[in-house]
Amino acid sequence: MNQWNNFSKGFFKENAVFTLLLGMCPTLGVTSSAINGLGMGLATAFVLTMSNIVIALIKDLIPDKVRIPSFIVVIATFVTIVEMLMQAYLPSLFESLGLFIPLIVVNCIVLGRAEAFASKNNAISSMLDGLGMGLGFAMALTILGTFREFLGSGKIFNMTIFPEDYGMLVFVLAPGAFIALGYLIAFINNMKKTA
Amino acid sequence: MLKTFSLGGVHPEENKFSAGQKIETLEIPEQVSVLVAQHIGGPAEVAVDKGDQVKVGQIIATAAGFVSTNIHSPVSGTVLKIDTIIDASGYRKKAIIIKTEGDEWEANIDRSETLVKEITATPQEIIRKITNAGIVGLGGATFPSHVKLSVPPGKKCEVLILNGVECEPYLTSDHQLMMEKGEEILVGTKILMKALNVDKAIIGIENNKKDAIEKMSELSKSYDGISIQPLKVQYPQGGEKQLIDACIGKQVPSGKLPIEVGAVVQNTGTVFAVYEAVQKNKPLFERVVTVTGKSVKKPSNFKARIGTPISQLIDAAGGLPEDTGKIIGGGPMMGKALTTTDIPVTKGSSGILIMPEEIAKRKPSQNCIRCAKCVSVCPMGLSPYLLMTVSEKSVWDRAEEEKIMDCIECGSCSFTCPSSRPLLDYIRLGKGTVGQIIRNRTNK
Amino acid sequence: MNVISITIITLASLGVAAAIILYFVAQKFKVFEDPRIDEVEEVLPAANCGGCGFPGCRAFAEALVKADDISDLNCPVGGADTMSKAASILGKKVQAAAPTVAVLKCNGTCESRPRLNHYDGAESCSIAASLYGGETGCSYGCLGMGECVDACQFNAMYMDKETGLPVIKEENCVSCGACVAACPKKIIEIRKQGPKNRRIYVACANKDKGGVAKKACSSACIACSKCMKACPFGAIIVHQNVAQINPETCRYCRKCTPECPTGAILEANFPPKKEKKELVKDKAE
Amino acid sequence: MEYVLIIISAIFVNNIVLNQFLGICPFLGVSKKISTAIGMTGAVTFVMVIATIVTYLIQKLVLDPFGIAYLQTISFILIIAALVQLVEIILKKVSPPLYQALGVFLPLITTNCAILGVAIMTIQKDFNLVEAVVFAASTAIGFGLALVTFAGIREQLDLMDIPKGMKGTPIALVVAGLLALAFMGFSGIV
Amino acid sequence: MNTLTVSPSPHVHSGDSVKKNMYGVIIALLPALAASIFYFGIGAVVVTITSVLACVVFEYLIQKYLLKNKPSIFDGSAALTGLLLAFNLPTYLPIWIIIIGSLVAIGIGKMSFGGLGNNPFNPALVGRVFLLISFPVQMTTWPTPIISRLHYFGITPEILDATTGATPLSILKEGVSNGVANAEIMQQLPSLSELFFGLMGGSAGESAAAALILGGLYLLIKKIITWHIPVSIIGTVVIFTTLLKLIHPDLYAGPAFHLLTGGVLLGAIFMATDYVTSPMSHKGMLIFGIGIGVITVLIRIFGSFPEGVSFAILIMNGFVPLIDKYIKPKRFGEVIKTQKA
Repeated sequence: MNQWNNFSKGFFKENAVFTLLLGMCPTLGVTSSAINGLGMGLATAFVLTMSNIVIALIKDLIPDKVRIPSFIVVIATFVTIVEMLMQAYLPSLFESLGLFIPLIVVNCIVLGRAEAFASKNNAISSMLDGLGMGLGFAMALTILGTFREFLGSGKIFNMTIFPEDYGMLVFVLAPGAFIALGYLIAFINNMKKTA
Repeated sequence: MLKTFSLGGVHPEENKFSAGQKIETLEIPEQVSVLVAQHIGGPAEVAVDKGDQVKVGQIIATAAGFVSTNIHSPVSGTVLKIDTIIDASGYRKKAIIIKTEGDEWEANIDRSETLVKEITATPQEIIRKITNAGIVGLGGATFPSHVKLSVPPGKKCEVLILNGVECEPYLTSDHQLMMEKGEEILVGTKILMKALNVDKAIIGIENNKKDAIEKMSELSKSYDGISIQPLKVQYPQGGEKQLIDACIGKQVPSGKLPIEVGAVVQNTGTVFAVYEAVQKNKPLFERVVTVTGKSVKKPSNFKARIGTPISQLIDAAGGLPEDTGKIIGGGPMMGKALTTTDIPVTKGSSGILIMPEEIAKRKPSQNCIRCAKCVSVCPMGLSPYLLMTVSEKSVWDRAEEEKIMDCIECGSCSFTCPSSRPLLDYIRLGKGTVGQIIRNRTNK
Repeated sequence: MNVISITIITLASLGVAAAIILYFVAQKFKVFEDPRIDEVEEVLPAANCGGCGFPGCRAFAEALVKADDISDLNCPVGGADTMSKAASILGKKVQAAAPTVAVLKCNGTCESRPRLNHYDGAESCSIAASLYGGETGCSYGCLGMGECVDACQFNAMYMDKETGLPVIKEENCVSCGACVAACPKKIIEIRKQGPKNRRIYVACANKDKGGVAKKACSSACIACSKCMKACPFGAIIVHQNVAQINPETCRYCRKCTPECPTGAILEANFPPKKEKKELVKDKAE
Repeated sequence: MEYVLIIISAIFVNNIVLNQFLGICPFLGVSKKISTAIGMTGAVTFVMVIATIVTYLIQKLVLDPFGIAYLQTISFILIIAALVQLVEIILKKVSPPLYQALGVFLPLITTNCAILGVAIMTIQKDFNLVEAVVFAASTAIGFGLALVTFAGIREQLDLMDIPKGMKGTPIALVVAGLLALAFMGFSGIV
Repeated sequence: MNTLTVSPSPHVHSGDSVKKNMYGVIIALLPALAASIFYFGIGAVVVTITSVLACVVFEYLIQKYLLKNKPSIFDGSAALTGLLLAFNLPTYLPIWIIIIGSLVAIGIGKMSFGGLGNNPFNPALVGRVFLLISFPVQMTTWPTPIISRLHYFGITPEILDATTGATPLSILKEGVSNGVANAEIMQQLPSLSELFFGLMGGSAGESAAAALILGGLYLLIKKIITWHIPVSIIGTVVIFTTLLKLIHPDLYAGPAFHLLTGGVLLGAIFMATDYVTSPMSHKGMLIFGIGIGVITVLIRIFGSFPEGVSFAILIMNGFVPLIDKYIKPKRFGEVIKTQKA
């Protein structure tokens, strides 16, 4: 039960984007389409899970003073792995996510979970936590991506819902990202209040 | 050329219904309630006991400290009791209640109407007489006059400015006084000039009192050093700092007194009281009060004894109109709304304004639309919209930073606000709180 | 092999260089901050209500750490529990402060205080109070615009529309004193909660003479001193025309309550009166 | 002229926050007061310029010659982390009020993607060292411009009654969106 | 006697109200509306009515069902937003786009912040720029004046070519970027007097300079606005473009051309002077106006958008809180201090 909780809290109760407001840069930057959001979310989830496991395993070996730099090195390693993998197998996605892939390393959630959870819990819990948080993040990005893609170009996962002429281009661009996320959070806040 | 002050200002409807009404002497009331706190500063100490017999002009309460004044009996009779009554502030305050018997004056008071031009008293004597006579600023601020006349060491008074502006709508008491007692006012001015050791005096009069400007200009020809300055009609020109700016073009720095720019300002009514005190030995126990309003039958200017209940003045002006919604002690811009008609006339009562119900009520307050009209009318160059918001949200350090203490509470901002926001209400609250914070800080 | 070693060497030398620089700079720019402040702050309720008299929980934590004797300092929100935790961190002892609660010293409902005029200024008690005494003849009583309710962070107050007075929800009140500070008439008092949450207090603050007060409000204390005479413990005094019950000496005998001709003495959380009379009878028998 | 283009592009056209979505965390976090926003801008500018210089040198002198460009992410982030800690220690001593005001966000500069982003972008765009410095500085100024303007608006909104559901982050995001909308007017200038 | 009312001073009020100001601006816009209907006919009517109605209805719905406030649609501010939005749209715009624009203007631009007085950005411009970026094609399809009077909904497709044209500014921009000589471009452009009376393609309300100036004078006389913002914007645009013309007479159009086209007058008189989103002090207003002028010309000359007033105003709207914080009105007594210092 407790382990389930470790996993599930990332989806709603402690959702990184909607509740904790972490990882805003990729959230806004890559969600111009649902597929980009999903890809970025999964990449982050992978890094989050792996680094959580490793950090939970080595936490006792690291002196307290240098733990943050060490965590960062661990995270950066996995980010580099993701970067290489993606470049090799998903070049088009890699192209569209661009700079944001290496920037996973500075995503506040990853380091935040390492610091707040993995450095205090065992590997299994940490893995579940990382997986939950990561998938929650991926979910949030996909929702936002779907929303923006739908409003911006009338498509969802590249499937046309209504003719592109009717799409509001602004949602694909920067201002639309901010505005869409703003209203999404407002909506979720209100849901929480009534729930 | 008409002069005026340099920043802001508004022009409310003048509504001077009682203009040109001769000053009528009001019947002596059967009973008077004389408050012991009729001035800014410490309340006077009661000097009579229940049952004492008093004469007109006799001191019944003595000044408690430098910033305080004597209070004289306005009638002759018996002290009934010393009790608390509701005053203009809406709170109960200590008052001496005297039952009138006859009209017997102190022997040394000269009751004749003859003009005494020659000034025999020395400056010290003049100030002593003014102190003893309990004279305060009669424009409404009621600041003890002798304090204002005591120029602090190191400062030099260069010009005496007389406030004949009466910028408040409705009120006409100063106007009428100038028309009827012009000569006395000029002698009073000379007395003050002697006391202050200045050779220049300016009487500022707004252009809506053309007859007074003409009359005073004519009369002043025979008085050296006194000139009349006609001013454009603009509220709050009667504010001390605004009047100085308008008359001599100098601005008193923030937080400083007028003497900083070498000016002393006195109200024309006060100057008349000074004349009477110095030349006639008559202390301040009566004053001119305007009773006016849109539905008042007979808007008038009365000479009334201090302590007369205002109900008597209202009756003399034709009674309280049916549609009365609000009774204001003073003018519509800065006056205080009164809770009953039992409130007595005090030294600061310049007028009683009776407002019909439909204009007495405020319109509901709406959102600020940032139209900046309050900013452009503020005579002190403040940002009233911001001061109100920070006061409402209790951001006191910001309020102080925005110079809330400079506000003169003229009400131009609330007057002009299209959203009918209670700007001044909150600013006044903020000013009080910030003032307290500053005092606490300096005391520490 | 070569690539791996270069990788390792590069990263290691980078790390070592950074570590060395950091170490020296850290030595040079050392700032001492008592770590206990953070620990104490952790146990405080983080309401930042100012009930302790400090501008926030962090400031209170600092004060606790600095103080030699923390018996004067109290967090009303957290109560004894929090204070003992804080004390244990600091290795100091704490005296249990008696639990307190806010009470309203005015019972001038719309019914008992006829309205004499109509206030038309900004909706704020402080503004009305600085203008004048209030809409009724009593210039000491509640103005009814709920500034205290707005000040309460703990949802422990609401305005009763019927009476026009604020009501304190005891179960929520943490006696932080925000309402006391907010009330311009100073008619809210932080009072001892009393045994079993029972209290007897005078619900009036009118300092006018009896006649004036009575005219203004039918439930005003008229300073008749009957309660003072009825009190067997000398817990009641009449000061400035208002009776006051000293919570320290009051023994909750309830003899004063029926004596009051205007009903200005209120009892809170006592069992209904009848029961009590029976009890008295029982004893007599 | 080239430098002017870099500067205008970095400040207005491709504003790091409003257009590139980098540095959003501090943008939303430290923008409640103008004074802290200015302080944060200072810290970011300082770190960004230094970090860009150091990472540039590392890239050109170490990573490229040895052919280990894939270590870019790891080594850059290491350097940035060390630099931030350096700034933190110094600031704590030299200007405690500023340190207090910036509080938790100083360590967050480490995870401020703008810093790492700019370092990587400099390499990607193939700037020379001077261009890199100009680019970093003007990007930081662009960050500061957006941050301070945004803080000004938020400070004003603080005094207003925002609807309950919109209070806090949602309204901040909407304001950011509208600001980004306005800044789109600059597009095409360079 | 009635119960006396007690309130703090002042006890009188000027009688000014939000309503008066809002309707004052609407009245001032009427000449321009008339001109627009004269030139663009049915299209102008449809766009204006749709936009005003949609704004008022959205404001009412949001206030009533989302914010649960007392609806205050009769203060005229929503209608004004609608009118200003309509003035900034081409008269060929499909109704559904106008409705989206109104929703954005009222919903995002205004009500998200709590309604009138709280919005940092001009709602009508938020709506306009949002549409401009979302629907670049539809938003830059301009009807030709007079010829297109009777056409809306594409009723007469065979002469559609004759009914759509470009704005003078876009002709200029196009020409310059294609390297056409200035003199040649100038021949394609309407004459200055045609520009003054609005005989050109463009948004519904921005064309007729004469009508806009008339409205501006009305606002000034009624003291609804002060001269600071319009004069500083117009002045800056004139000075800036004159300088450019002097430096490169072949490349740049003159000040009169820039002033009369692309909504400079509409922006300067009606949009930038919006109470809520402009600075509070006169000094601040001047800075605000100069900023708008400079950014407008910059965008026109160097940017990818041919006009730029809307963007310039929105950008400066963003700076208003900073201007208000640091540029204070002149305080009483300050003069002496500086003299002494």
